[in-house]
Amino acid sequence: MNRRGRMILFLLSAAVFGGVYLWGLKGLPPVGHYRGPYGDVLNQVATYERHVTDIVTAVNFDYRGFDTLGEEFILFMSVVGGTVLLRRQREEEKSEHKDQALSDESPERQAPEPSDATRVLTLGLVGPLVVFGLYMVAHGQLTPGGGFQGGVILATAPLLVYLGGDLKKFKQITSHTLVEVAEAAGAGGYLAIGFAGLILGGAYLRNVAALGRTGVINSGGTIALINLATGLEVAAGFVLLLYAFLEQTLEIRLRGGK
Amino acid sequence: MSTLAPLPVVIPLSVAAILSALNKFVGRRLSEALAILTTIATGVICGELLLQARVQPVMHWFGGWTPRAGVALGISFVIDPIAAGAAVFTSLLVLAALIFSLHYFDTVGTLFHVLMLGFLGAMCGFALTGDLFNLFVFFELMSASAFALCGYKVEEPESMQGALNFGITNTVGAFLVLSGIGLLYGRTGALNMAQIGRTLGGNLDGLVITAFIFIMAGFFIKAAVFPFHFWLADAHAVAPTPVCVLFSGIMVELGIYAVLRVYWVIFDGPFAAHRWDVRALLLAVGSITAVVGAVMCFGQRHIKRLLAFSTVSHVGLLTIGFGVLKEGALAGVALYVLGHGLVKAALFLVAGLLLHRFSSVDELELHGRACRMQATGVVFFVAALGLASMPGFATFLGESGIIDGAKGIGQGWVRAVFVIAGVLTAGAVLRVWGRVFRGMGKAEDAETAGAKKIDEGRETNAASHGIPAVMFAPAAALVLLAVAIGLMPGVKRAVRTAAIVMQDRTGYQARVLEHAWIPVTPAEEEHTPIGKGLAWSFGTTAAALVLAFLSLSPYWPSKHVLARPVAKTVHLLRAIHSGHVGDYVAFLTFGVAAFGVVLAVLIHLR
Amino acid sequence: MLFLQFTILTFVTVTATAVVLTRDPAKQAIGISFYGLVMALMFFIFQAPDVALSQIVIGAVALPLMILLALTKIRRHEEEQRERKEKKSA
Amino acid sequence: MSFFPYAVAAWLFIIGLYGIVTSRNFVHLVICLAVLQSSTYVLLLSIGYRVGGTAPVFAAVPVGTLAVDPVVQALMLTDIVVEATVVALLLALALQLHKHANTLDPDKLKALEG
Repeated sequence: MNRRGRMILFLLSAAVFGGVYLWGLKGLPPVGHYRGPYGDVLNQVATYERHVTDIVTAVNFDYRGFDTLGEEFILFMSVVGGTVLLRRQREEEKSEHKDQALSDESPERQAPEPSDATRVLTLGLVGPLVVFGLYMVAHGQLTPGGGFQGGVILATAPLLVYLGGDLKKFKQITSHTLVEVAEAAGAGGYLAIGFAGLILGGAYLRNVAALGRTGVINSGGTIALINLATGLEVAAGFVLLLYAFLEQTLEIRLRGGK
Repeated sequence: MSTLAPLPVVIPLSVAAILSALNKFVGRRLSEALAILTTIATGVICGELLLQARVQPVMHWFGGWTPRAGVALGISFVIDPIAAGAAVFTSLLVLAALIFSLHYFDTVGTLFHVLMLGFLGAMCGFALTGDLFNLFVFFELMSASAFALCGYKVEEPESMQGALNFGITNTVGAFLVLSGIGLLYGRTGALNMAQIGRTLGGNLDGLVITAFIFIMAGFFIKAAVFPFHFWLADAHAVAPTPVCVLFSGIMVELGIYAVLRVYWVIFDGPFAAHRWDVRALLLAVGSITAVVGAVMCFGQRHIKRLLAFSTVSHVGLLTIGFGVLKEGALAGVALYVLGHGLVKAALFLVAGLLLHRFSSVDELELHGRACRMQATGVVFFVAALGLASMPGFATFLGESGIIDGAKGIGQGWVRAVFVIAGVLTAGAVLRVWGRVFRGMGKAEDAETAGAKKIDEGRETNAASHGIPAVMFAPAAALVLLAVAIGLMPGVKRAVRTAAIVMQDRTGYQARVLEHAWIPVTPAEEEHTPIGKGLAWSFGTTAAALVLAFLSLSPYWPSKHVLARPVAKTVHLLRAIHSGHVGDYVAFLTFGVAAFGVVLAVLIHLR
Repeated sequence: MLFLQFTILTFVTVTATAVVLTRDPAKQAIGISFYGLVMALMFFIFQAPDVALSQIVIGAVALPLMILLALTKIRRHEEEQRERKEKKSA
Repeated sequence: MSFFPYAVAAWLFIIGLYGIVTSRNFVHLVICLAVLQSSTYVLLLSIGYRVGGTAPVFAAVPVGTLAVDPVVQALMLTDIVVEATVVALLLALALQLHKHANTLDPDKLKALEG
């Protein structure tokens, strides 16, 4: 189809599509007057049953923990997929080898040197960022945030190192194999906690650990553990994902401004 | 509560995680062995679940959150025989694909197996779950693995484009499904399918219709039903052959399965008074899909693309079977999925063999080059007969189940669609057989004749003379299995009972929400006269053979005056399969809009 | 509160439309980052702090970053192609 | 205000589709897909919202306080991960496409016609 035909077909269809969608939306209760039972029940019982204060975390890691397991594996498979898709082909590797001849110190090989101020600023940010990320992972069952949000924050820390211009450090921190193992350990840890529930409690992902006192950091039983596993998986996963993209640009960068 | 139930999902995922951690330390052979063993284990567990499910649907509540006063707090697996059967079949095809790929890519790495295992776990979860949002999660997990597998050959731009078209359309489909889930959640406050179905009861209004259309359209995108099918040919043409086996053999069919499940558990109540409207829509859409797919199939010379369009056509037939909305036809759909999946997988594997041997899957280029691969030729030929639903194949049982069901509601005309689809798709495959394995027809200059060809990159080592047994054996075994199921006594009756269970909405709700079970009355032995159906099916097969030979003979009237209008229509049809993702999404929007208008008008008229 | 909700939703609509209508992907990457922030703000206003935090880290940081990295690579590749062509013609 | 958020959700879906259909660059297209996805966020968010409800976190307020629905928020968290991963995969595909086809314009790719 040419551009015009496509446009006409789309605009006509989209008008009808919008009508159908609005027709459906009209059947919903007015915004702000949700009446379903599911969320209400959980708001009432989750704190007593699971000794957590953040109900969303309880839903994510306990009541609907299996969804989150699937979600973690969506991320996991995408990281594997991204690695596969962005893998280097032979000819690329060949040209890479040629460039290896250029020494590390060769000016061409370096990223444009950031000013000292930027360097100090970005590298200085890494510390607080890591602390903040860890805090968020650890307090998932108490306050908003959790393994997922904290994990992504942790994943951006090595990136800051890169932005600070410390290419070598960056490569050291993102030791590929180690991060890969960490990611798999996170995902595997989630599965293992599930298995513990199956073996000890007869249901996969059953919360079999001691629930602890509401409001403290180790409350929630397996919720806290899953939180940590998720944090590990997400942090490592996003490092790998970002690294796969970064490598694509680095590879050119290493070859210098030809 | 069965402790086996979660295993078909978590075992493949566990091994995937382990393999990925040991990526750098595990050799190719070890990773292959692990993947194959895992797949076998998954299949065995699913088989055990199938046996248990024949007594009553097997339940598993994750986290131990059983429902309270009819409110489901957690996520459940509800495994009835059809669900378990789908999981067994998935494992079987994954196994065939893995064995085939033992000798395949030279760049095959551990990560390929990680993706395959993730795909396996996702498909099993998709089949077994009883929770609507969980269904979406597995839909996405399936997609994430499938996109990467589809684009595995990164050095070919076509591969990337095909995978992008696949990824974009299917992602839009996922969001359609999610929007539909949102609508249902806003109405019922539930995500458990049984609970949604019970809460909705028999009330039909704009919200329910829209939710149905969105969810159905989203899954129809995965199932490649017209006008959502465009991505399929692109993805199949470029994906590695073992992956094609899974796409065509089971992933697409799972799209139909999801619509079936959702319809019978959730929407049959509201639409009970309007079944005829749903039927009208589905039968029309199915027929169009079947015919469009068949015509496009016959016009291809890229063998994998040809087989892909044949899948589209057969999905149309499955949609018709679903649209009959009767248990007999539903059983027919299940059997047809088995039969079709097996022969289609075998055909793709043979295409992979050709690619392995000759580095091409272009029909004209391969003219007469495979004459010495006699055993392979036989497998290809027999599989093609299965595609025409020749009696003796599982496809025949499926076809007769669907057509008998259609006759039961006075829609015997669907037979014509089956004949057209059978003759054209099987005819096209037999034509390929004649040209490639028998050297029939005149050798055309591959470069100038016909449409532009797609360059197919090698998937294997260059030095590949002869055919490794591990590549040939799965294809032969799959075809034999298709015949074995077709000839197995009592299989039709058992599947029919399974279909009755799947359609039993109140029984399903009681099982899930009250942990009760009302046994269904098993299907009775059928005494329908089968003679006429036999004659039709043999006729279809014969016609396919005649068509194939005719198209290879010098008398094929491709340039004749009378052929011109046909050629014009075909040309138009080809033109809309443009490979342009913008077109695909425009058609997708059109499809959803059209579904909405048709259903709304029909329901209002009554 | 009501006014705030209305405003943020209008803002979301406008930003989304602007992001779609921006044809230059590089500008769009900035746009989508801003859009991510607006969405996060909306989540906060609608009492979804968990989601808001996720949206900030993903929608406003990780996603735009991936897009920018991809675009950098694409631009470099384009330049390379052009130079190669020039070399040939020279 | 009782319907406006729903209408916004519908608009985001359609504008996202519009962007995809008219796109001339796969990266642009992927971003439009992300916008389309935000439609589902708005839909879920407005379904679970409650007038006067607090966030479903009972750290500072006692259990029993009127709170918004926690389930849709859990669903949205999953949705956000899906967004990130899908975008990452599609971008990776687009990148490789550009490497070998030297274009990202769907109009200029003709290999998969017919």
